[in-house]
Amino acid sequence: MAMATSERLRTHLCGIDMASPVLTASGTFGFGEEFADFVDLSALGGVVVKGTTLKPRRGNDGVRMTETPGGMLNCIGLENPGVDYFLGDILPRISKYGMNVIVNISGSTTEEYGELANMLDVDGVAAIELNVSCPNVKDGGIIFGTDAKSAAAVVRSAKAHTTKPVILKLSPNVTDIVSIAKAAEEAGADALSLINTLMGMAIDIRTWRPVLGNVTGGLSGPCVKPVALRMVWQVANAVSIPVIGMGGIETAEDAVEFFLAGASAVSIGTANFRDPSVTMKIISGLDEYLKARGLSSIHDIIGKLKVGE
Amino acid sequence: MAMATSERLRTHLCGIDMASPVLTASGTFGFGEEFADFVDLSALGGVVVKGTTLKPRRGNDGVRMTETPGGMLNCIGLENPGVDYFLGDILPRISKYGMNVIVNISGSTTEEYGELANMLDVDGVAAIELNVSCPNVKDGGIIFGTDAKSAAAVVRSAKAHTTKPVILKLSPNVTDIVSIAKAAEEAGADALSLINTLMGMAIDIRTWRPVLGNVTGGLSGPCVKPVALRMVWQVANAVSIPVIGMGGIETAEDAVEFFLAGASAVSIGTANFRDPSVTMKIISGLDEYLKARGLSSIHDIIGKLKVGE
Amino acid sequence: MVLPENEKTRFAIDTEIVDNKKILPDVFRIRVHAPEIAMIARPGQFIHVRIDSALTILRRPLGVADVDAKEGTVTMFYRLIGKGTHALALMKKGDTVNCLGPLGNGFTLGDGKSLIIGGGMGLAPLLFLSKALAKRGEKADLLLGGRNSDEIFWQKYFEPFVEHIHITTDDGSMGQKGFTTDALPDMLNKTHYDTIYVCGPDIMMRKIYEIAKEKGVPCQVSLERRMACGMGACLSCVVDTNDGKRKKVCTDGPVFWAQEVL
Amino acid sequence: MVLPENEKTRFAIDTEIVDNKKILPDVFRIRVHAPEIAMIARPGQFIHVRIDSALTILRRPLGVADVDAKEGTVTMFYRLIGKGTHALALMKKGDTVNCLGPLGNGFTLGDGKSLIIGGGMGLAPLLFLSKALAKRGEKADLLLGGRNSDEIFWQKYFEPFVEHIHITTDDGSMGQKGFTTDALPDMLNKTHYDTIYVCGPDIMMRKIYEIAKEKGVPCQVSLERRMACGMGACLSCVVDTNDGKRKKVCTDGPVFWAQEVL
Ligand SMILES: Cc1cc2nc3c(=O)[nH]c(=O)nc-3n(C[C@H](O)[C@H](O)[C@H](O)COP(=O)(O)OP(=O)(O)OC[C@H]3O[C@@H](n4cnc5c(N)ncnc54)[C@H](O)[C@@H]3O)c2cc1C
Ligand SMILES: Cc1cc2nc3c(=O)[nH]c(=O)nc-3n(C[C@H](O)[C@H](O)[C@H](O)COP(=O)(O)OP(=O)(O)OC[C@H]3O[C@@H](n4cnc5c(N)ncnc54)[C@H](O)[C@@H]3O)c2cc1C
Ligand SMILES: Cc1cc2nc3c(=O)[nH]c(=O)nc-3n(C[C@H](O)[C@H](O)[C@H](O)COP(=O)(O)O)c2cc1C
Ligand SMILES: Cc1cc2nc3c(=O)[nH]c(=O)nc-3n(C[C@H](O)[C@H](O)[C@H](O)COP(=O)(O)O)c2cc1C
Ligand code: FES
Ligand code: FES
Repeated sequence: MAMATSERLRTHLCGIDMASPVLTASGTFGFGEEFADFVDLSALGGVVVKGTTLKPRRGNDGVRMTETPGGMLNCIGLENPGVDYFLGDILPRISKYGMNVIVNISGSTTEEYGELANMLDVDGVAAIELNVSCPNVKDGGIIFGTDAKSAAAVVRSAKAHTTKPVILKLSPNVTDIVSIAKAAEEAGADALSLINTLMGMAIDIRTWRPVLGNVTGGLSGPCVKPVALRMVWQVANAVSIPVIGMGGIETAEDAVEFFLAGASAVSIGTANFRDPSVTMKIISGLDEYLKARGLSSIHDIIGKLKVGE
Repeated sequence: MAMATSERLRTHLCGIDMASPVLTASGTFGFGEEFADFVDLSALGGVVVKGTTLKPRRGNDGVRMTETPGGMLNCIGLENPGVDYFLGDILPRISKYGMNVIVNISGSTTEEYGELANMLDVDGVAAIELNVSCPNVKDGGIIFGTDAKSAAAVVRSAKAHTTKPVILKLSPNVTDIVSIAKAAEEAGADALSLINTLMGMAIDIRTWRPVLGNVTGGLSGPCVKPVALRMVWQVANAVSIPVIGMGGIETAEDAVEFFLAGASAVSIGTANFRDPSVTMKIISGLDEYLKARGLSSIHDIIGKLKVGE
Repeated sequence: MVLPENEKTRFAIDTEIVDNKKILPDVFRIRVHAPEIAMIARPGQFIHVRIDSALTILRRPLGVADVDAKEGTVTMFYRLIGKGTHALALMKKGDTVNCLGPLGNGFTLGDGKSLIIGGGMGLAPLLFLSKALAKRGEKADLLLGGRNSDEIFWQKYFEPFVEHIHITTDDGSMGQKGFTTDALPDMLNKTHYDTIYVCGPDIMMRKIYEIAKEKGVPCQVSLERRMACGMGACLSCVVDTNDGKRKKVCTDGPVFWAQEVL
Repeated sequence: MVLPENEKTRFAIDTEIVDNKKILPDVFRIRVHAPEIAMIARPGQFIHVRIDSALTILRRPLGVADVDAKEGTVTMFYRLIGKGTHALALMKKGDTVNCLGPLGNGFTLGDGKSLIIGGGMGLAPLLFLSKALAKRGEKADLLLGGRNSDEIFWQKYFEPFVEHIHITTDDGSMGQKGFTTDALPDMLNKTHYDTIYVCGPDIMMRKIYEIAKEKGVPCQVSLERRMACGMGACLSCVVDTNDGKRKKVCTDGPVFWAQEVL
């Protein structure tokens, strides 16, 4: 399905030329190729690929996913083939789709983020997203994501080792997301993305055991949208680098809320499972929203929320 | 509607004799009397009345409530007639229902919590719940709820001025709920209740304005259940005082999850709006759950979640 | 203390839909079998409807437009707005909706000659009111307004219960061109009314009240606010009163004397 | 790069329900009009069904039990489990469900004599398999197990496509008393099978495989895992392989050679 690209939606995000401000969220869209039957991948702003680590990872054992009211919990736990395999096999294979490939990375130490950023400083990678907020693995960075100083250190480490734009992905499981966002900006992050999943849990009342193999998991989907939107608004008001908003976006209308709150782009996660071509519908819906209001660019709505009076 | 009380469900919580371990959550059940057509109030473990302050409060202006996927946002903002009116008019009026009245209080200073706790140290009040987590008013305590030291100070202040059991209500909008819970226990809290609402937001894409008069509001309802359950489990594992679990409970099955996670009682909030007699259904459902498994007491399932092996 | 069944003033019951008819492209009339509610509902009260087929958490308030105590039915009218009302429109005869009600205080029925003024879906509760006033002995007059003739379908429902019907449309496609507020001064000059009852958009109610106040005619208004509980427990629905306080629209209202809240 | 329509191997389409019949108190058979899928689906593949009337976020995977390429229909059987399947059971002829598929790899159809073994809803994908094997020229034998005779309704569907049907029930109320695994050794002694195809509870598949391995009969199994995307993107559905790796049940499976995953 070839999408007509619209000038209204074309945008730049930390130097990356994007056909639209609609990306797909890490871990929900594979490497993009899985959705080629349903999506014109080049019409997306970018595909953020599954969390990648230095060594291959097996992820968590047991049940990895369960549905909840208005959402789902997952505890995949960063299963991935490792950065070498990504660079050697996957990246060459997916380059034909003409999409911006943004690589989501996780390290167990500050240095590992630098090492990964360095290895990914290659043609075909548009940007690097630092996952410091995976709630599903003990060494997957959640410690970095809940503390402003560690988050800044991870950003500096990545920035020092790559020429690519560096995006920090923020955890919502914090008291003060703004202080972490500001620390990341000061440390040189080119953009921020939020939110990662909220940490949650489900219990099987027949077996008296946790439903998920990892006991807890990350909550995503429409149910988290109000929390995500609030955080995007808080962060976008506090920093001057661009913000990629995500969390429960299912429709163009949802996306408009995030743009008004200050997001420069949005990312779509769980909604892809319900409707594999949902991103295409969001893109055309956004274009119609702008057209109907006589607006010539998505920038005309970014951060335009009116508060007060 | 007179409920047959069941010995299986009778319990004690920090000295309060409860016909069942099912309470109603502050702000969602008025003063109990509003539901007398639908609920046998004496069959409840207790009614936690609306957040009460020293002086009457008008609450927030503008729209105070909006529905979200699987939940709702509210920004009532602690509208209440003040503690004097509560003691002089409301408490005498509702005493005929034979229910445990737990008063949820909010102060703008540590001292105010003490003052309120002192004033409420009267017959007819079963316990005092400290709301240090209202996200909807600037001086309503959220500062106390997101910091372990301040939370402990509020608990100490209340404990010093009342002989009633003191329950601290925890905010979910924090990085580390366990540290706050532990600080409260150490400061002498008799029980903990959680969660209060998650801070969220909604935007009207026609007017480009926040839907809520207060811009942000508190998210409640089934959508928050996974987060609430995870926090109850974390806290119940870390403290030895009883935990009152709440957040999105709609059915007896939901409640069982909270008991297995370690809650000694549960509180029902938003679900009362959908079905005013939902608490009665939860009570009989719990009794059936226990009966079907040959269990003689709710205590047989509290904290019995099996993790590992 | 447990309330005996016969002291209950409100019920939450699964009701069967008797019919659910499209009246206009975006307006439906629904009748449900709810004998407990039909027996006691008063004009100005409302029903909090739970539409389980919509992915909704909260009920939706709809005014009681009529009751048939013998048949045990309650009639409501609704306009398609969002997901709740759209889902309700898909429901069919025989399907079940849970109705919580009757809620709210209702109109205070005065003696003498009444004028009923309504705009849009505000006419729904006024229909039940007109019937009650007629039963008391003196039929009211009705002033009803809409954007154009397409929107005006209420006459046939009101006709049996009111004396004169005066219609205004914004575009003049039916009745007098203009707003109800344009027609009102003349009507008040011609006829002496003891009470005015209004339900419609806030701005209309405000203007009606100003005119009525000038002429010294007491005025009751029925307000709309977003409601979660509908029973006075959650404080979602408050309105500022002129003495600087706040009241709950769901239990202190939805009907107020205009001077209290406008 | 954009995939041309004719290179697509999967579709997400709104399909009309042709019929949706109760077979047992808790088992339904549904047929949907999905020509694009019916044209290309292979035995062992599945459909990811979106049931919008349920308050669900995720689709529900159901095996393809039959297709009619001419009519453009796809048949599935489902057991009532939770809210998704219960909501599906309420849907009627003419209603719409969105079907994503065909997904998964499907069975590898071997030559020679086949034995098909199924338990519970595992029989659904095996039905389509039996038809395909029959079309290739050699009808398979079928060994089917259930708790009691009430659960066994599959014979009439399989009869046209298989040679022998052997039934076991846990309580002996129909066929041989015991499990399929009790009947299997004898069947393998009596007949030479080139391939065994199994779908059913994990524990049953594991035991079948052990017996088959001993006799040296290659064995394909169809696995079930919770699935979010169904398309290999989310890694919800992985299975441990015997070389210490993990594979995705939705795209690398759901059918595997038993030695790879058991
Ligand atoms: C006392 C009272 C009586 C009413 N009587 C009628 C009637 O007889 N006929 C009729 O057509 N409408 C009536 N309304 C308005 C009706 O309740 C709303 O149109 C309806 O709730 C919209 O629901 P929705 O799901 O279609 O819209 P959505 O936009 O999906 O609703 C989302 C949320 O907003 C709330 N909401 C949206 N619009 C309104 C509104 N105008 N008033 C209150 N809440 C709103 C809903 O309750 C819900 O919580 C009445 C409202 C009140 C308060
Ligand atoms: C490849 C594949 C093919 C299947 N084919 C069939 C079939 O032909 N007939 C049939 O009756 N069933 C089949 N199942 C099982 C079927 O998908 C589940 O019974 C169904 O998803 C339950 O949904 P629910 O909403 O009724 O239950 P719920 O309990 O509400 O489901 C909650 C969640 O658990 C998941 N879930 C629950 N049970 C299962 C299960 N056994 N397998 C996978 N996910 C589950 C659901 O997808 C959902 O995410 C198949 C499963 C898979 C993976
Ligand atoms: C199955 C699944 C796997 C995920 N894996 C990752 C991951 O590897 N790295 C990451 O940063 N976020 C991951 N996420 C989080 C999403 O990228 C996104 O931040 C979150 O789901 C909120 O968006 P949504 O509500 O639109 O799904 C994952 C989410 C899901 C549902
Ligand atoms: C309308 C509304 C008003 C509330 N007011 C208060 C309050 O005054 N004090 C308080 O501690 N919590 C208040 N809460 C929070 C609830 O007591 C409860 O903690 C929360 O809603 C989660 O439970 P639930 O999902 O069952 O509603 C309020 C919640 C709602 C929905
Ligand atoms: S709707 Fe809850 S108090 Fe009025
Ligand atoms: S279900 Fe998503 S990878 Fe298999």
